[in-house]
Amino acid sequence: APPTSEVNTTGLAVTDDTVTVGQLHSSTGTMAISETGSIQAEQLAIDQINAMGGVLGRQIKVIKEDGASDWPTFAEKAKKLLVSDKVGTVFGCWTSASRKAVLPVFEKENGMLYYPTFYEGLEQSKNVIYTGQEATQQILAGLDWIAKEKKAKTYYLVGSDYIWPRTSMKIARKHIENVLKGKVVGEEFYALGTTQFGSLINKIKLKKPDVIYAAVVGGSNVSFYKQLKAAGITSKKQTLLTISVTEDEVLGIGGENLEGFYSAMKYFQSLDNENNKKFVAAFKEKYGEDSVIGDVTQAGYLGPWLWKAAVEKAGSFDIDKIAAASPGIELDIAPEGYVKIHPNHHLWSKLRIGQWQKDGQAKVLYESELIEPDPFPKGYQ
Amino acid sequence: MNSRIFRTLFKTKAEAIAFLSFIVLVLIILPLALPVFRLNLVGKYLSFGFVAIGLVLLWGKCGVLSLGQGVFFGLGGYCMAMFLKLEASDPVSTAIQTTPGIPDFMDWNQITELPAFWEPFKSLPFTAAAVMIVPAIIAFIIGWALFKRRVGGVYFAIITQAMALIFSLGIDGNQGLTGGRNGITDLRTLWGWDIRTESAQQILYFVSCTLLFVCALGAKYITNTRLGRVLVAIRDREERVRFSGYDVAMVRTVIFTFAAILSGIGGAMFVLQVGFMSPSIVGIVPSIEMVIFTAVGGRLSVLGAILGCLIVNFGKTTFSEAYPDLWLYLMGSTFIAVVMFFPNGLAGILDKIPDLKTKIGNLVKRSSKPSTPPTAPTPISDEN
Amino acid sequence: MKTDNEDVLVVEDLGVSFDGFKAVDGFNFYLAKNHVHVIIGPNGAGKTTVLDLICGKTKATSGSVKFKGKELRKQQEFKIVRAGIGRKFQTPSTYENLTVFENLELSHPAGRGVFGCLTFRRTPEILERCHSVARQIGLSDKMNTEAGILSHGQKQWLEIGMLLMQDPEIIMLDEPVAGMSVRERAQTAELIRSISDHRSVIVIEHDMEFVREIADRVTVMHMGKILAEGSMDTVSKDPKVIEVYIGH
Amino acid sequence: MIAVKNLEVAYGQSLVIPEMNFSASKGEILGIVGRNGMGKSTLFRSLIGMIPCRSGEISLDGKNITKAPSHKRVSKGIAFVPQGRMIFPYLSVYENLISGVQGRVRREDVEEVYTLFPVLQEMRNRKGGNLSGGQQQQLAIGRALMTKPSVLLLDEPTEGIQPSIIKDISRSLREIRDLKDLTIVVSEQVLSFVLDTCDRIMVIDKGKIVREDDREDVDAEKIKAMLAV
Amino acid sequence: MGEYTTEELQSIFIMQGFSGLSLFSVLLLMGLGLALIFGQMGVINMAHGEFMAMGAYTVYLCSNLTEQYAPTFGPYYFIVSIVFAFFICAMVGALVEWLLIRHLYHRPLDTLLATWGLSLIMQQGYRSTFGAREVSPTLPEWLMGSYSFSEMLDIPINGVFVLILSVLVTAALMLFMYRSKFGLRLRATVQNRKMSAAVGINTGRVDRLAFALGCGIAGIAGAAFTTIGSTGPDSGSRYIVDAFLVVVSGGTASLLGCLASAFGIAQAQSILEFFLNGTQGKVATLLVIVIALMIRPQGLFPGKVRGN
Ligand SMILES: Nc1ncnc2c1ncn2[C@@H]1O[C@H](COP(=O)(O)OP(=O)(O)OP(=O)(O)O)[C@@H](O)[C@H]1O
Ligand SMILES: Nc1ncnc2c1ncn2[C@@H]1O[C@H](COP(=O)(O)OP(=O)(O)OP(=O)(O)O)[C@@H](O)[C@H]1O
Ligand SMILES: NC(N)=O
Ligand SMILES: [Mg+2]
Ligand SMILES: [Mg+2]
Repeated sequence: APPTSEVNTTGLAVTDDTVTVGQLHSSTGTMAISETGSIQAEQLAIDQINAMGGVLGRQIKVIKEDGASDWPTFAEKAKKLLVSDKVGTVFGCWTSASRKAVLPVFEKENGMLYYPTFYEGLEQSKNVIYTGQEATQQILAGLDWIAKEKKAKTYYLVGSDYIWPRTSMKIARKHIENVLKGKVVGEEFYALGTTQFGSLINKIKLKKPDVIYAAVVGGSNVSFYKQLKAAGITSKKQTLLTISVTEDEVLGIGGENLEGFYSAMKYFQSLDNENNKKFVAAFKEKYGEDSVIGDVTQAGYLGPWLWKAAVEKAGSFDIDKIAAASPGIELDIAPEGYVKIHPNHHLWSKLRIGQWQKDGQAKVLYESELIEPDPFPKGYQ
Repeated sequence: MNSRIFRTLFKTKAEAIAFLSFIVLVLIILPLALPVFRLNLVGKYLSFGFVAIGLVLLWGKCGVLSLGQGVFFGLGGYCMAMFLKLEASDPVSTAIQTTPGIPDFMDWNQITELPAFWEPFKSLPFTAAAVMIVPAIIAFIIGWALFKRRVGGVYFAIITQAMALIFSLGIDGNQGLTGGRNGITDLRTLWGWDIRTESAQQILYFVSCTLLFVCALGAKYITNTRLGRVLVAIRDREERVRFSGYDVAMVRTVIFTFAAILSGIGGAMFVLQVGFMSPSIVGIVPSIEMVIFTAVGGRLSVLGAILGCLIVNFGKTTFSEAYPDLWLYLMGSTFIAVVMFFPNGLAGILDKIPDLKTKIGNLVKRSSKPSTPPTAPTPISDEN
Repeated sequence: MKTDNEDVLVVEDLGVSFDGFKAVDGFNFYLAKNHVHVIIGPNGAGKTTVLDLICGKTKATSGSVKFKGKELRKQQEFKIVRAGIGRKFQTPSTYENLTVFENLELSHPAGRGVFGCLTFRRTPEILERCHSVARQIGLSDKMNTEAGILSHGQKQWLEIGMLLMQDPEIIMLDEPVAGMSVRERAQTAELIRSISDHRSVIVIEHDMEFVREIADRVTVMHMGKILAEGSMDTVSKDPKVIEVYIGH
Repeated sequence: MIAVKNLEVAYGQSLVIPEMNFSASKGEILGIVGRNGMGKSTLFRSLIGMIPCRSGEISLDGKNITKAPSHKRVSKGIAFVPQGRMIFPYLSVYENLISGVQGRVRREDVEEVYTLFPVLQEMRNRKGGNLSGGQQQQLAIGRALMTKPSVLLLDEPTEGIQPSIIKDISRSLREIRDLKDLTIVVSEQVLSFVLDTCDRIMVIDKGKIVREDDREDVDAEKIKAMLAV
Repeated sequence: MGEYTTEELQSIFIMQGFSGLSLFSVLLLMGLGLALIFGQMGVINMAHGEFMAMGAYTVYLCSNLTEQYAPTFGPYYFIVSIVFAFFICAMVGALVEWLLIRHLYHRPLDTLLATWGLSLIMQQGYRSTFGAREVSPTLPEWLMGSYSFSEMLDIPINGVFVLILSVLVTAALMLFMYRSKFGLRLRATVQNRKMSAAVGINTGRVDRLAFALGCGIAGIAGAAFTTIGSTGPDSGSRYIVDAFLVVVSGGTASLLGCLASAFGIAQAQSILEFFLNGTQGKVATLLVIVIALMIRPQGLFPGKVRGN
């Protein structure tokens, strides 16, 4: 292994045989539901890397911090990881709000964050690698598919009330109206944590949209789908495309309540390729046969591998060098198939449409070409 | 110090010593002992102390439990954040936006012009005033409306809780104007002075703590004047106070307003030290947490309540660092233990010391008959 | 027996009903200056309710309450108090967590506004007042005792003391000697006589001996209305009063 | 019958009853008089178990009940009318009456109380808290009688009651005693009531019994003098 | 609304009415346990939501056990598990009362702090036991469907189920509170604990039973809500604010108030949500409640008596 003085010129927590990294997710609070998958996947990747000999001959040590679903806590813990633990990189965050809270810290202290969630875009930072998809990568191809396959003309947009659903819906509306020449017949946002959707469902019934386009997140998801089903809105009668349901959410909703609806994601657990089979097997071995893997979980898994690749390409743990080395890095072992880091620090990725089955898995019906990430899409703002 | 004022502030010598030691701890020992990053955290914890002081007066002394103090903390914080955000959003650094010169989140929400209510927050003096006046006005209106109608007890608590919910939903629902759930982030400078640097954080720490002590002394002063006694009287027997000729609604409203002003200042200090503002610090849960801090520290004691903020948050940080999976058990048990064993919060431990002393004394003397009850100190008089 | 002089409090046609039940009905009452006016009557006659109506605790449904010519009926309680009417409740009502001294001091009328409270000073005069009132009510040695742990009778006294501190023009006492022992009764009677030198007092009592000792004038209430009125001697011989109230 | 031996009661540090011994036998009405703050109510509260006694023994019909909780004492036959009435303000008059009854409520028992205090029947559906002071006092006595006690403790039962009813109460207490062979312990300020009602009178001062007379030998003037010091 | 046919409007009218009704039943069920524990006993139970979650997890466990050991019983296990939920939550409630709450009756405000601590512990307990993720009990098919009257008009069966359940529980609780000896003793106990003991009430037992009952009802609510909501460590905390609002707006003194306020809030919310959008609807509902409380400070059904 190269000497520490060479690979670490900025005083990070790197010794001759270890490198310390941080992991910053919510393991308590409302977001723990979603972030648990990322925590597990990142840990799995790190274990695998360590088993392969580590990074630049150094074993990875993890300091795990709990953001507790509270943005100021995220900022506090981020600062702690960077300032007092001097970690080499951080894998973390789920919600955009938590990312917005830590971003200034990462920029100020010059740290590196691997962020795994699909998000609204409108951001690009030297200090963040976005391993999930930005909005256009998730929305446009999906809408194209549904318009073509289902001959959909009218859409009803529903989301939780915060920036990601709102931005996503904004982009979706522009695409529907300007490109697909369809019509948005309703757009509604409900506060996070809402459990009652009776009135919304009635409104949808009244408008009879061809497609319900949904971005409801968190615990509200469960209520939303259970109540849809109870109101007789099932896939037999109604097309529904969501950008916020992964295998993780299905665990709570119950496959039978979602059967036949579509999700637009870049990854599904059921993807049929060698990388994914290995990944799923390893994941289940570590976390049990019952565990499931969603889109964000997979994106979380990419983080440590992408970081390893960047460190090795740069030959150094220094943040600036990793940041510079990252664009162009490709990953052949990615469960989603193949990924590559774009100069704007987002990943090239495919968009897939999955149809949910009773057993909680999705059947992949469509797969796009690799889509270039475009966090500041012209014409959609 | 003028001895009369001194005696109004501190009833006993022990109290004065405790207060002084706390000042020494916060202003001298901690800054020397802690790295700036940790000191900054302490500063953040102590910004909740402003709220706690208000709660001591409002809840501990006057018996009015507000579960909506986060609203005022938030109002102060948002006022400050708006100023800082405008300063961070100069046309140069926001050049890539569709509309340069407005805060980034407005741009994301297709707002093309700075909303009118943001305009005045370009001025620091206005902002500084607004930090106190905005919470004050809102508290006064709500307080007057409620207290006038004799809404009290749990009704007041739940109405203020609903208020906290309304406020945080309002922020969420008006993302273009408020930054929504993300809050107002990436605050950088105050009149060109970079508040993110270590030296700035140190200075802000001292400013914030000094302000806190000033407010604490102010609160102590109030509790030891007649107003303080009226508060306790209202808590015990509201009706009687009314029939002693006091305007109970007014007294409560004023205290509620005062507590709101303190919370507003706390919010502003929080923003300056943490560097962003978000609805997650102003909703129901944080409002309850602020009550919890106060209760743990001791809702009857100004110093205790501040200490409560410090200790609970410090515990939260260290427990969660050391036992990421168990820390909630520890926090939960701590709260329960405090309730069970220290009815007056941690400050109650201090009260118990004389008790213990006499107990030990009795043991030593082996006297079977109990001593006469300890005589209370004679009331401070102004005769001399 | 004092001679009649001007009326400080004029209550006319006062009435209130609770869910249809007329607790006080067409009640007229004239309180003369510096008089001790006792209201007696069977349990539930409406005596306490009359005091509630005068001091604004209960809002009257009809009638008027005039204090020195000023209408009080729609006033807020604390304004009625500030106008000069003080009241003691039937069950003793003191500030349990404050000491006897603080209870008294709080009742002093100086600085009752919020800012008055902040700038309030314990001047030597005020202290002297507290101590002299404490002597009057026999609690001098309990000045630093919390009111909550006083005995029943001591609380009664304390509440009277708080009224004295207020220095009102009209004092209304609801069963002041209930629960008081023989000596305290005598002292209270004495106290009431002496304070009525320069103020008017309304007393509600069931202790006939006590009433006889203090009353300048007695009003007997029954079922919300006046049954009889006059001196104690006339009233106590009234067969209606004996029938419904005193007993045979 | 109820007996107290070497009873010592204190509130925290302040010892209110330093030592007390007495007993009241079956069918006896024992009056306790004493000035304000001398510990009468404290004695009653410790007899019913509202406050623990520091040492000594309380026994009922020879059985030691010193450590028994209040409700056990009630089921063993003690009933208590506290000073200040303490009726349940949000319960109706009827509900107040039957609140302590174990098992089925018997009509006759209720009727009996109603005959004693007719006003309660009139107001049986009104909330206790809305009654006048004297009505509440009657309710409190009625409530105690409903549990069919063998020992009845009354702490200043005539407080706030109109003269005619006081006379009635005095009469009824003696009647009930005769009828049911009840032990009654009553504290009072109104000396005439005590003299009319009680068989034996104790004077208590600073928590100690300083004088004890059977009614026949009571010297009213002496007692008055003691109370007036 | 010219763009819709009369039939459509009619259907929507009915369905909107029903959705108000089912929201009413949800709010009512949510509030009942709290109405007992908070409204009657004065204990500010911040762990109410966690007891609801306990009920939900009970259903989940029952569902798993049924699938494993008695798959044929599948369609009916749900009813049985609601009963289980009641008893399990009641037992835990009794334990909590014995360990914690009974020491705090004389300082009710402190129950806020203690139960807050308790709720943290319970939430983390669920997380350690069942994982941080939501789980989903398999719900019987008959419960998750809808009666379809016409193309437009579907009435959700789970809504009907919750409605019936909440009516039953309310009726039972009302009978219990106002017609039984125990209810009387409870009401006496909460008004004056010492005096209640002195009239012969075993207040300790009454308190324990009442607290257990309140927790049990929370358990029933939680179990029933698995049909419309999520089951996760913090699922319960989503209900707590609404539950308190319902109890307080009704006036803490009476169950009838709880009923009325649940109805009022539900109707306000479902109407406002229909005409405004989601967040605005919620804000408007809250404002309506706050203003209503300002006008009637003691809630819809004040139980006030004259004080001294
Ligand atoms: N808020 C109320 N609701 C219903 N009834 C009430 C209310 N307030 C008073 N009453 C009734 O009005 C009547 C008069 O009560 P009040 O307290 O004035 O009597 P009082 O003359 O003071 O009797 P006492 O001598 O026993 O104190 C009583 O019958 C009482 O029950
Ligand atoms: N809760 C308490 N804590 C401490 N001291 C108390 C408490 N209650 C009463 N005391 C004190 O105990 C003494 C006896 O009180 P108690 O109430 O027994 O007197 P009492 O004889 O019933 O008087 P009264 O005739 O006025 O009712 C009083 O000096 C009183 O101050
Ligand atoms: N980035 C999201 N989905 O919050
Ligand atoms: Mg009265
Ligand atoms: Mg007494």
